[in-house]
Amino acid sequence: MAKNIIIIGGGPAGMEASARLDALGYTVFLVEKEKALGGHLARWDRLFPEGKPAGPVLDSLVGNLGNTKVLLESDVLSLNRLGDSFRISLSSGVSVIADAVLLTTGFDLFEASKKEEYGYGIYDHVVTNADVEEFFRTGGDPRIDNPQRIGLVHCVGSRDEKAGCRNCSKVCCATAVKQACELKAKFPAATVYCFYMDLRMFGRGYEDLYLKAQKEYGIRFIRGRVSEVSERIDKTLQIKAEDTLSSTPLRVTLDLLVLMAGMRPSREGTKVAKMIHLATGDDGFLSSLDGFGGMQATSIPGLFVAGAATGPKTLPDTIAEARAAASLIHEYLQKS
Amino acid sequence: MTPFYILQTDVPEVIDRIPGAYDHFILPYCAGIIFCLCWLGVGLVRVIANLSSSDRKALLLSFVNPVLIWKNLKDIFCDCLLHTKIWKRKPLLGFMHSAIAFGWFLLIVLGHLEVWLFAPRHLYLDNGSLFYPIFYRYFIWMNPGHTTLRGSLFFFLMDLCLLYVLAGIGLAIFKRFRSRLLGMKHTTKPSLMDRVALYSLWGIFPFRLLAESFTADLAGGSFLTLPANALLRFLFGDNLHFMPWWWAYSIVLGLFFVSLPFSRYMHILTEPLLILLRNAGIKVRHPRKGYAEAEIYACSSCGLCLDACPMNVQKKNLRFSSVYFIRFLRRHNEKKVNRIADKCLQCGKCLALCPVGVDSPAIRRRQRAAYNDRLAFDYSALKAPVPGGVSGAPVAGGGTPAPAGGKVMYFAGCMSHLTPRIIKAVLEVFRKAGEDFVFADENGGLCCGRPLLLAGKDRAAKTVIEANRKMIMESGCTTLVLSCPICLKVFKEEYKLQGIEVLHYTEYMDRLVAEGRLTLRKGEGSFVYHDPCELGRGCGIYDAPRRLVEGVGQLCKAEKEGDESVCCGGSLGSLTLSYDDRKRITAGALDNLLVNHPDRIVTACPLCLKTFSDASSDVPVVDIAELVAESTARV
Amino acid sequence: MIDFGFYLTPSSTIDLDKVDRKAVDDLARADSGIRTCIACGSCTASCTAGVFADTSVRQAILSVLNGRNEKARELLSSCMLCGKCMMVCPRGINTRHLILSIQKYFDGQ
Amino acid sequence: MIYEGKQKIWSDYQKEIPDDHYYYVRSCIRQTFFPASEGALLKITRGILGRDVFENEHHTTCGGIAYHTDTIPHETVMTIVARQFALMHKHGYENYVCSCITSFGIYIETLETWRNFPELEAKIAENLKKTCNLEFAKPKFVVHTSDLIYKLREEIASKAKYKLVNVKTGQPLKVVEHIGCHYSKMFPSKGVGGAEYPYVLAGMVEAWGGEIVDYPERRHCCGFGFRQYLIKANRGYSLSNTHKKFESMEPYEPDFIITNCPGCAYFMDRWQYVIAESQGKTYGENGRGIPVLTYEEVAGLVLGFNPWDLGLQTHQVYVEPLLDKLGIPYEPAKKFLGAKGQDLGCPALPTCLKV
Repeated sequence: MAKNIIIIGGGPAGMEASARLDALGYTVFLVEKEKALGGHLARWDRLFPEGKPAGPVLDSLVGNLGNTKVLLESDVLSLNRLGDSFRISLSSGVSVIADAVLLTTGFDLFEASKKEEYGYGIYDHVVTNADVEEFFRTGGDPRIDNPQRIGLVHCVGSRDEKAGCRNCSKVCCATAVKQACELKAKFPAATVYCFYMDLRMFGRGYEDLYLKAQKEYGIRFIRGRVSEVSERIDKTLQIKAEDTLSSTPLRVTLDLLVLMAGMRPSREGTKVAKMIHLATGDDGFLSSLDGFGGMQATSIPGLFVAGAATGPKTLPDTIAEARAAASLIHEYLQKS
Repeated sequence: MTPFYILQTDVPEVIDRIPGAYDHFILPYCAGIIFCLCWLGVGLVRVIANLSSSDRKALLLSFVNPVLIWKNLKDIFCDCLLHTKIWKRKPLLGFMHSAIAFGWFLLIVLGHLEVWLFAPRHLYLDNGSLFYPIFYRYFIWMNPGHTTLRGSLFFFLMDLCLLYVLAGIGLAIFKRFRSRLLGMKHTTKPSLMDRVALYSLWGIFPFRLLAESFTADLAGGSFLTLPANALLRFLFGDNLHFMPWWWAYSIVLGLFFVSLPFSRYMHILTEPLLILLRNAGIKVRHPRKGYAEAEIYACSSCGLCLDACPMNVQKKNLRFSSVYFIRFLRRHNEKKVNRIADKCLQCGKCLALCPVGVDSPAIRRRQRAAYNDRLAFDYSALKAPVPGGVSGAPVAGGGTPAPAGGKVMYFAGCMSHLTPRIIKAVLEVFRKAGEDFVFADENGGLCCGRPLLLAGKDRAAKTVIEANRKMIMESGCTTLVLSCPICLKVFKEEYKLQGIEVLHYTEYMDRLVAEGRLTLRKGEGSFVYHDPCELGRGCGIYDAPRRLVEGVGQLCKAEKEGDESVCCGGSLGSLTLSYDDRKRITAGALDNLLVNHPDRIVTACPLCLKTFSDASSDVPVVDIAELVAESTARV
Repeated sequence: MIDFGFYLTPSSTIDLDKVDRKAVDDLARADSGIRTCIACGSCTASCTAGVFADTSVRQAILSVLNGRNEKARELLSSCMLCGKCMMVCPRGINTRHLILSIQKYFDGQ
Repeated sequence: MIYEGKQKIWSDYQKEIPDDHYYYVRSCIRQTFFPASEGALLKITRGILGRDVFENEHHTTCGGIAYHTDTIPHETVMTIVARQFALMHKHGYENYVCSCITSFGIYIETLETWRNFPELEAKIAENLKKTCNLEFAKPKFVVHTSDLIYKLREEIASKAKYKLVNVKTGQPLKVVEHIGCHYSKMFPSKGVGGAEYPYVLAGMVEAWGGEIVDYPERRHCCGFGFRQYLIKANRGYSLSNTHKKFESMEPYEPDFIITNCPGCAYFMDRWQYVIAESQGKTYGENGRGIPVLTYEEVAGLVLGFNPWDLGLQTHQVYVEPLLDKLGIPYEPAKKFLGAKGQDLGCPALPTCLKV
């Protein structure tokens, strides 16, 4: 008899793991709280570094699900261990007994309004990275009204103890540079500034993206964190930062400010972890067994983790982890 | 049938058929040659007028200096007529050029000689001296039965010369379509006037052959024209209409002379002037006027510099070659001139290969200076001692204490400080040879000024040079050893270090070996030696480094070396060449060095060393100093 | 007017609104290095003239971007074009050309 | 500006302010420059609204100015603070209200220091015992007087005779609020509305019918900055800060400025005179400057107090145009009369700043 596996979180990690495990002949239940699969990927327009459209990536993830039983609009009401198996009950009334559970609960975007000095939700022309993706996806956002001076602030809610996150969110630099180029392409006459603390363009092709942004798009990179944003009488934004390269305070007026909201532990993940008594780290992300060989395993036998649930990750990292988790679960179920 | 020749008799050989010495067909030629001569006269006055008064004086003096007179004659004969420079590099091309130039020259000389001998009164202006010798065979008839041996000799010589020229023309036509076979990868694209002149030139001698062949039975001929005449008679019968051919000959001549000043063939007439100016020691001072103008018109647009230019690894860079630079200078295309001037690496290879000796790199520097020398600079800091200079150690700079001590001073230069391996090796050799020396810029020094000169910032360079010069002169040294050829070039040419011998360290080490102060251990490795531009073509130092390399291992050849060595691409000469373009030049230069699969590449310039080291992944790159240091034992 | 013995102090703040964008664009066309600098400081560290005077390509580029053109000119006025910065630049910027371009652009301004 | 966004932040930064029974301490600067404001506070809270606000003559300066100018050490300041609290405790109070923002900052900072470093608290208690022989105590609540007025703003509004409305146009007056830096910038949770968008003064203005204008340099310091002003060599910086704020608010054409900090009220008022006389630049309508009022002065005006009893004649920028807008009657002839009705004489008039 095929063994049951529950995967909580229908983002890229959950879908990729489902597809792999389904292909191995397991009965996979993919639990998603939203109306559709995809997680943040479904709300994204293009992906760094090449600017590949997110849609086809999502479509292929969904297309590979096979016989996976997808349970949408399902909040996890309880998750507990019964001997060697797990029992989950969902808000939709469904309960499942499974032999293994994979948590792919992902991340929440940092709530940009918490950085009060940037005035997200208060000033008319302050948006987030997610808003920009939405703008490109749907083509409309009254806040993005033919801006001629655009600023992007890196590290909003990342590397910021006061915002509750000391860590780097890993993807924001590349996203910011990508969006800077996209905005410049959309509004060719615009002047675009990126305010960064350190540019962490670590991945393959990222530095090329950076060079392209400088050379072809003329993006001005300013090393210095935006410290204060205020709205002027004409609804434009007055930005204050320090140009730390010249150790001089700097001021600029902008028509649009984009905040690169970082990755925070997902509320759902934290909730589910509490139910099953899985520890979280100081940073709030789920704890895996260790950071090397035991990346996908947890302290609880049969409970696995993959993707941004254990900390900020890029999409390729997430998919790789999902595959790794699938293979680990298969090994676990073969032994038991 | 008239006999071929007879012994001289009292009867004139030649019948002055048209004593008035005029026919309408000469008009095109006369118009052309008069226009051309006027144009030349004006041009000559312009060139001379634009020389500085000291240059003019030097020119005048050169005309009374027997050594220079001899040199002028020799150079003009070898360069302008025989084209010995081209012969040396590309014999077939050399033959082509000498055939046309020397052959035509002989035709003119012999033609005039013929007139002098047989119709001397026509050597006077009022009797058609302008055209008579050219169309001699039209104006005279042979007195049948009275041809002398002397006359026949001239017929023979004239036909021989004509054949010589025609062979050259044939090659030229062949080259236009198949230049690679004559050893040229690239040729210039001719302009419209070039084409007019070129096709006229191609036409002149075939038409001359035809015209003279048509009249050969009447006016005489030899092995070429007489059989041709017979052939024509065979083809067309007795009724030969020769007038159209003389018209055609005159027209192409006229066309040639009219188009000449506007075409590349102007070099034929300008090159002698350039030789006179150059031999008088005149240097280029302005990018367009005076000496430069002579150079511009002396350029034959032959395109040998196209193949020479290291930038030509990319076809798009062909347009930055010297030939186009000169062409746009001639056309006063300021925008293109500036772009091309700034792009050049200043490697000097185009000058080394130029058959005319047009110093295009120097003109480019003048062009750069035309704007850049105005740019403001502020070296006031050089006057003050270096703040906190490293523990009072000597630092090269105006106003700072000059290093005292040894008679030998070592000046590493900026670039050597980026390649500490060179400095380390040079110092090691110094120590092994037991030399008492002082290291001038151990704790940092001034730039030598050469990069500023290359950029056209002459005033700024002068200031830097003065500061360095002061430091060196006050040091009391007698020998200055440099590890950077860029420095070497400017120290030798601009510093005027009276009483101080300026040496590159390869010369210095070569001397140490010769004096027995150093012994080299010969090892197994094979090395290819890269001639740095500034060392080889710049300072003419080719042998000393090779002797050193041969002392430590086996020296193998590069595809091109010596004065044809290919720039490494790192040159400070270019102001605008991008890093990507430079990388390709470097790759091309490496290919050139590696044809014989050496174990290591050896060079003698920090810039070449760094450039090649960054690009060469398989073959290690070393500096000669390192080689010497590792193969030397103290004597 | 009364002299109180103290005065409004000029602001040291860089006002990007007042930067001459045309100058930056023109210079970027002349040499893209003005945009591609990553402020690593290699040029300044290796500078020959830097031993004697305040010379820095990195700071000059930054000064132009920040509209401090006079400062850019000053920072380059002691340059000897020796080319060390060009050799060490990790972005492959033709620093000598960039220096000359900046000097030319602001020449006489 | 999205008002709902601000409301959300305001709702996040709610501060508990007791309704009654306060031990009250005064402000050094206000006693000197705006004594009537402190009088008005007591008149409103005690007299009109019937609150118990106790004051006793033994309290002293909090030591803040000396502390911020680096003339006394932290420990000394904390002992002074402990003494103030001990006096409160001695008189049976546990709610502490101070009139000065610098003091408020000092109190909050001291309490936070003690919370984080209990050993320091023990040491200060010992100091207090040794020096003053008083029993160490900490207040249950520390509030600023502007917090108290904010708490009572609706009661004041219900008793108001005037609204912050231009009687000629019927439009609400445009009010710029200026919050003292030490009110919430150091400890955002200790101020009503937090640090970025404080609500304490905005709430009063809204309750009394005015309209708040937000301008880019709203957060910027008034320019006092302790050492910036107190040392003459630095005074240009102080002036420049104020200048920057006025340049930024000028396009909004505010009718007046309300502030909750003694130094701010003073400097934003007086530096307008200095800027006008040294630079020739004036702000406000017809070159008459922008009046700067304390929140008690505004409350007093709204409640129908006589402007001269509120001490508005001590302002550098003349308030008459504002009173006209508000429709508040005043007797120009009585402006410069002393407490006993004697004529104090009109001060010399500025040349650039119009009156």
